[in-house]
Amino acid sequence: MKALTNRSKIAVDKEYTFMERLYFPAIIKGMMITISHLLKKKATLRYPEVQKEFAPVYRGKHVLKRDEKGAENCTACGLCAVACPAEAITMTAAERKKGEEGKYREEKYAEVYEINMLRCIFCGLCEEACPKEAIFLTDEIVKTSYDRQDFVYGKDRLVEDMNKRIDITKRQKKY
Amino acid sequence: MESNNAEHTKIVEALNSRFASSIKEMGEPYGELTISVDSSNIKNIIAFLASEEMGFSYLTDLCGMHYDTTDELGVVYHIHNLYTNTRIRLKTRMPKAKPEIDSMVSLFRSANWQERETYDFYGIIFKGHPDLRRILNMDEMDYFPMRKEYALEDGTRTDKNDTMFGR
Amino acid sequence: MIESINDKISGENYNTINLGPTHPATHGIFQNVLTMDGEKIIRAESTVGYIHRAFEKIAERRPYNQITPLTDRLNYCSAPINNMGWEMTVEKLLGVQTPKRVDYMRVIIMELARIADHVICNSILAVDCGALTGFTYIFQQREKIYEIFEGICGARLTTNIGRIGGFERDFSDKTWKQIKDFLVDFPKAFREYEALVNRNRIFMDRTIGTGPMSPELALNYGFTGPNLRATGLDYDVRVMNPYSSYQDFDFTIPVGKQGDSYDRYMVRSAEMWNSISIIQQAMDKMPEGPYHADVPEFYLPPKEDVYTKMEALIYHFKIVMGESKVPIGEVYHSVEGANGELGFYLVSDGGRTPYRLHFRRPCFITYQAYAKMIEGSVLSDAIITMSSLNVIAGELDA
Amino acid sequence: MGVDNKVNIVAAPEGHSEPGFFATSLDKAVGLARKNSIWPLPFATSCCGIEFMATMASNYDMARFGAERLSFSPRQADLLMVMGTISKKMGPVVKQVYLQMAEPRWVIAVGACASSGGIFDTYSVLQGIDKVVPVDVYVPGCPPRPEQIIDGLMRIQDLIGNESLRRRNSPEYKALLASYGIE
Amino acid sequence: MELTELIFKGILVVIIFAITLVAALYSTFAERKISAVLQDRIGPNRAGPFGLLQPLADGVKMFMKEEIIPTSSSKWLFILAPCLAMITAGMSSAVMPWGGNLIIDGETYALQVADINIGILYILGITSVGIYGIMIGGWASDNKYSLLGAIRASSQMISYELAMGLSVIAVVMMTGDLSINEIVKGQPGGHWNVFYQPLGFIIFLICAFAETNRAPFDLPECETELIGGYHTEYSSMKLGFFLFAEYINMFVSCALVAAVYFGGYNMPFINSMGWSPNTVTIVGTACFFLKIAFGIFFFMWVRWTLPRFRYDQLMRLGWQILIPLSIINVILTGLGIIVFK
Repeated sequence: MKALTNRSKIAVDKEYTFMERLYFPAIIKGMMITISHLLKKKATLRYPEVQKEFAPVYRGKHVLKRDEKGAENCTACGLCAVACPAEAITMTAAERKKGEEGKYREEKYAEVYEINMLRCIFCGLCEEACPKEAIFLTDEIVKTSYDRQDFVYGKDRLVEDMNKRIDITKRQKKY
Repeated sequence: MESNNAEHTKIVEALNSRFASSIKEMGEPYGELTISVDSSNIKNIIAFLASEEMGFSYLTDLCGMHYDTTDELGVVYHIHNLYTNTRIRLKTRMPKAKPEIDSMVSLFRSANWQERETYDFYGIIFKGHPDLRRILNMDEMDYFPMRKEYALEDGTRTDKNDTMFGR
Repeated sequence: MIESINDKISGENYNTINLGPTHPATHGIFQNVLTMDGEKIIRAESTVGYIHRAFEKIAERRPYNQITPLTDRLNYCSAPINNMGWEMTVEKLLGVQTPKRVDYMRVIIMELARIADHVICNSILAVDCGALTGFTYIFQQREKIYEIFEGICGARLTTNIGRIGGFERDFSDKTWKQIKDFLVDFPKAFREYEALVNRNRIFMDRTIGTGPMSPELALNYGFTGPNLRATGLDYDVRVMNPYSSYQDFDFTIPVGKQGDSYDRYMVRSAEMWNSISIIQQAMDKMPEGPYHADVPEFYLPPKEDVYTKMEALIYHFKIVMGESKVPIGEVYHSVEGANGELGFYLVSDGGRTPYRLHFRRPCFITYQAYAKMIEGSVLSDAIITMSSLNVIAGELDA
Repeated sequence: MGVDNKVNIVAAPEGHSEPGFFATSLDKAVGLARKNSIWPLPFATSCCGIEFMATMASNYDMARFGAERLSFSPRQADLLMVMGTISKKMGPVVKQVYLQMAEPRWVIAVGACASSGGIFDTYSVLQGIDKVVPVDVYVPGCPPRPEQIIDGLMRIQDLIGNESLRRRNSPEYKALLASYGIE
Repeated sequence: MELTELIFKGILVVIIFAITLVAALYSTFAERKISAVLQDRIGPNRAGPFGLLQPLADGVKMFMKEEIIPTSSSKWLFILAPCLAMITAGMSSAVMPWGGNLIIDGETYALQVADINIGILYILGITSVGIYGIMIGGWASDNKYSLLGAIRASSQMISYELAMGLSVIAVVMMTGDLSINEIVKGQPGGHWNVFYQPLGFIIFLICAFAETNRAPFDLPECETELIGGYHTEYSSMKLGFFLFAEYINMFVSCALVAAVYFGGYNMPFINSMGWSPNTVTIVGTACFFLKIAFGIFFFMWVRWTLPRFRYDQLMRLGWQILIPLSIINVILTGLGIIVFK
């Protein structure tokens, strides 16, 4: 057929040269290549003894952030749930009572906040949707488990521990 | 229809001279020549376009549609002339009660599975198709899932609180 | 017992054999019922749909920005191309002009994705021929592409990279360095791989002449991409309908001669070299500028503004809730996916979700020729042909 | 070699040791052998299959756990790794493959789709393979990183190592299989 | 035969059998490790130090696995097949001369179980019986893939047996004896047959690959095409026997190549070191095993480098290239013998 453009270039050569006909030159060449890898440094990462450092923007397990005083940022606006393509997030909102100012930053808070980690596709849209800097994905991976029920992460596993704060400033940087 | 594209003008003229009665609407949204035609004459029109004279020898895409406002089904064809690099979109509509249209398999072999897929999704019968069966879904399925009235979810999902998403 | 194995077709004793759906060489899951005369295939029939996931139906129920993660899972070997194809489709519908820098960044990502995809196809072709070692060499390079993606968007395979209007963030210095390193490392490893496989007579004997295709027939069957180019016809969406500033780059279109497995393999090889050169050109010419277009209706405002400015907060809510205004209309946009022309036919009725979104999946259209291609050949050839067509199940069944 | 020394070699099973003599319960020894010789059957249907390839390739090397010999024949496999979406059309095939496997057999659901259906809550997708076969370990992620797949494999190893030889004959196990309609 | 010799032979049989088994066992481990290092990986390293207990783990696991005999199979043949494969594989090492003579208390003991004067024919014969194991196994499974594997295996075996026999004939012509021990003795010091019979050696080596069903000739199993070929339906230790037989065959093939072409237990300068005869014998045996080990490494090296042939290409290679070449080799050898002797 007529060519469509003038940029085409034939990329194959199917004619065997005499040496190629003999099988052996190519075989010996190939074997030399493989044997040269015998002493090369192995590429293997010895997980779990050695852990690779993930990119700072890696989308792994979620965290519900607290502010500097330890109050939860989440106000249960539900944007993350709406933004979730897998519909993995559910929450119940509650009104903050008097005396709980140290626990919750805004007047509303999430009484129940659950992410179904088996449903989650780690797309990061919830993080983008959050207007309150509450939910972030971290560079931790979600652990495997034996039971399907184990994967519904409630607030006990999502809210960050004040003693082990997770640094998310790198995620927010837009370079 | 006025067009700045000389190729489009030529095609429109050629079609108008032959199939004036079958053409319902023409337009150029986003620079793509779009022609709505009568579904009963679609095979002749495409055969004419695919002939050597017009050179639209390539069926890029064939897909079904469900217009739920008028309760009509439709088939949309994208055909392509590779040498002039022109694309045409041909749209047809047919009543949902009698969704029948001619098959394109004799012109383009690539239409075979695409028509089966369209049948699978929308229940459009392609007359003259050699092997019109479901392709993606199970044979036992008794409805055409892409029609607007059918739900997306299968209802067996147990780990989701639907009230969150307003369903 | 022999009687139970054979069944009679038109008076002759032929075997039927099920190639798939869990056969090791079918990678994804395709079933082919083969009628065999000894090792020779008399007739083949393909069954697909084993991972039909109803993409098009989901797309009718999701707002525009939530469809990007969906496209990841079409051709998962080269997810970024799908992501960007979709974003460009929406941009076309919205009439958004992206800055040059975004175009160039997209070109880099898409060409990296193309390399990642072709690496899988070519190395798996060798694996199916029985040579496993080359696969491990070249896969180490693929791992580097993953790292680059991870640094940009945070995921390895299903990237959800880019947003409508541009990128979610600019490339970091580390990413630039990774890409530069990749451009140095990959050619070395790839040359080694090619030395191991390309001119090995056993490999050539296996692939030359298997599953040949003429350009006329290929067009009739709807081939695009490397599979069409292997037959000798130089159709490439990047050249015919340039998108994302592909017209700025200088590259050739590698074509084959007979459209057999070796042609497909070599065309993919040559395309990888082309991709390397395109990435290099894009790096050299990279313009300065913003990393996203100015589309407040679709591109999320920066977080600081959301906290402080009312207008930004409103846009933020509108985008997340999917309430942004979308024009009514229909648009078809196609990109050169790793396996061929990946098209998006989008019909909008102005609502928060697409009224209809149809994916033109090259694998689906190409694969229907497979049964015809293997008829008359032997079982081994059928497997090589399948590998060299690079049919991705996710894209096939949608 | 610095890293080499850090490798966690499997500890010898608890037992009774005297010079030239080491006694341990059969359960433990067999468990130890089984867990270090897992032959997986990769049932890779989509994206997770590509990450599985990455796990098998040089950078993550699942061979370290003695699990690199893929056996595509279900008769020879110990571990069914279901990776990727399983549609309703595919469901019976998964079950048949499971039935063809020889005891003891384990199943690991890799990725969101196989575990729960993931993003594809649609009419055509099975909402988790635990609807057709019993699953031992779930690996979250879409797709999971190779680290997570290895993690899942190590969980399976723990499970195998602690399993009693008679578990497969126990009424509980039979009841579990019966709940899936498997005799 | 005297009683002491009988006891000695008995011990030797046990030792040889044990060595063969251990060698085969550790070949599986070597295969995994060598493939790993050639592919920039580490390979098994969890089971025992450096993963050395990996083969044991595999063995125990296979022993404890459920036995499945498909209902549609012919039960007895299904069970017979792996036994046959294993027995014939084990038998072939009987005529191999593992070393020279040991002199204990003035008595001379040959490190060979049976020095039968048609040793070469015996090995060729036994290996061709071994193929029945594969054929029967493939047929009895009542699985189409297995059947295809069995057919491939048998026709492959027939075509390569011929070329193999012809290439050995050239060596036999030079030695004038069919006994393997005589052939080994005919290559003292560095006068290995490989230098006199390079063409015959290459043909023999290629045929050895084909006979043992190793890549690039592993068509009967051929994972990507036939799943497991003849052993697709086999589980537990019956599969273990098949795999084991394959590795024993490889070990024996390497031993045969080493004995016929690389001088067996002969090494250059070994006799000029002034060692006692017993030391020479022991060092010679060690050398023989070193040669075998290298042979096994070579088999694996090739396997992890090359793609495999297609069935018809394999046949063409066998009938159209190797057999004519081996006939030419016989003629050349005959001419050489006439001219030089």
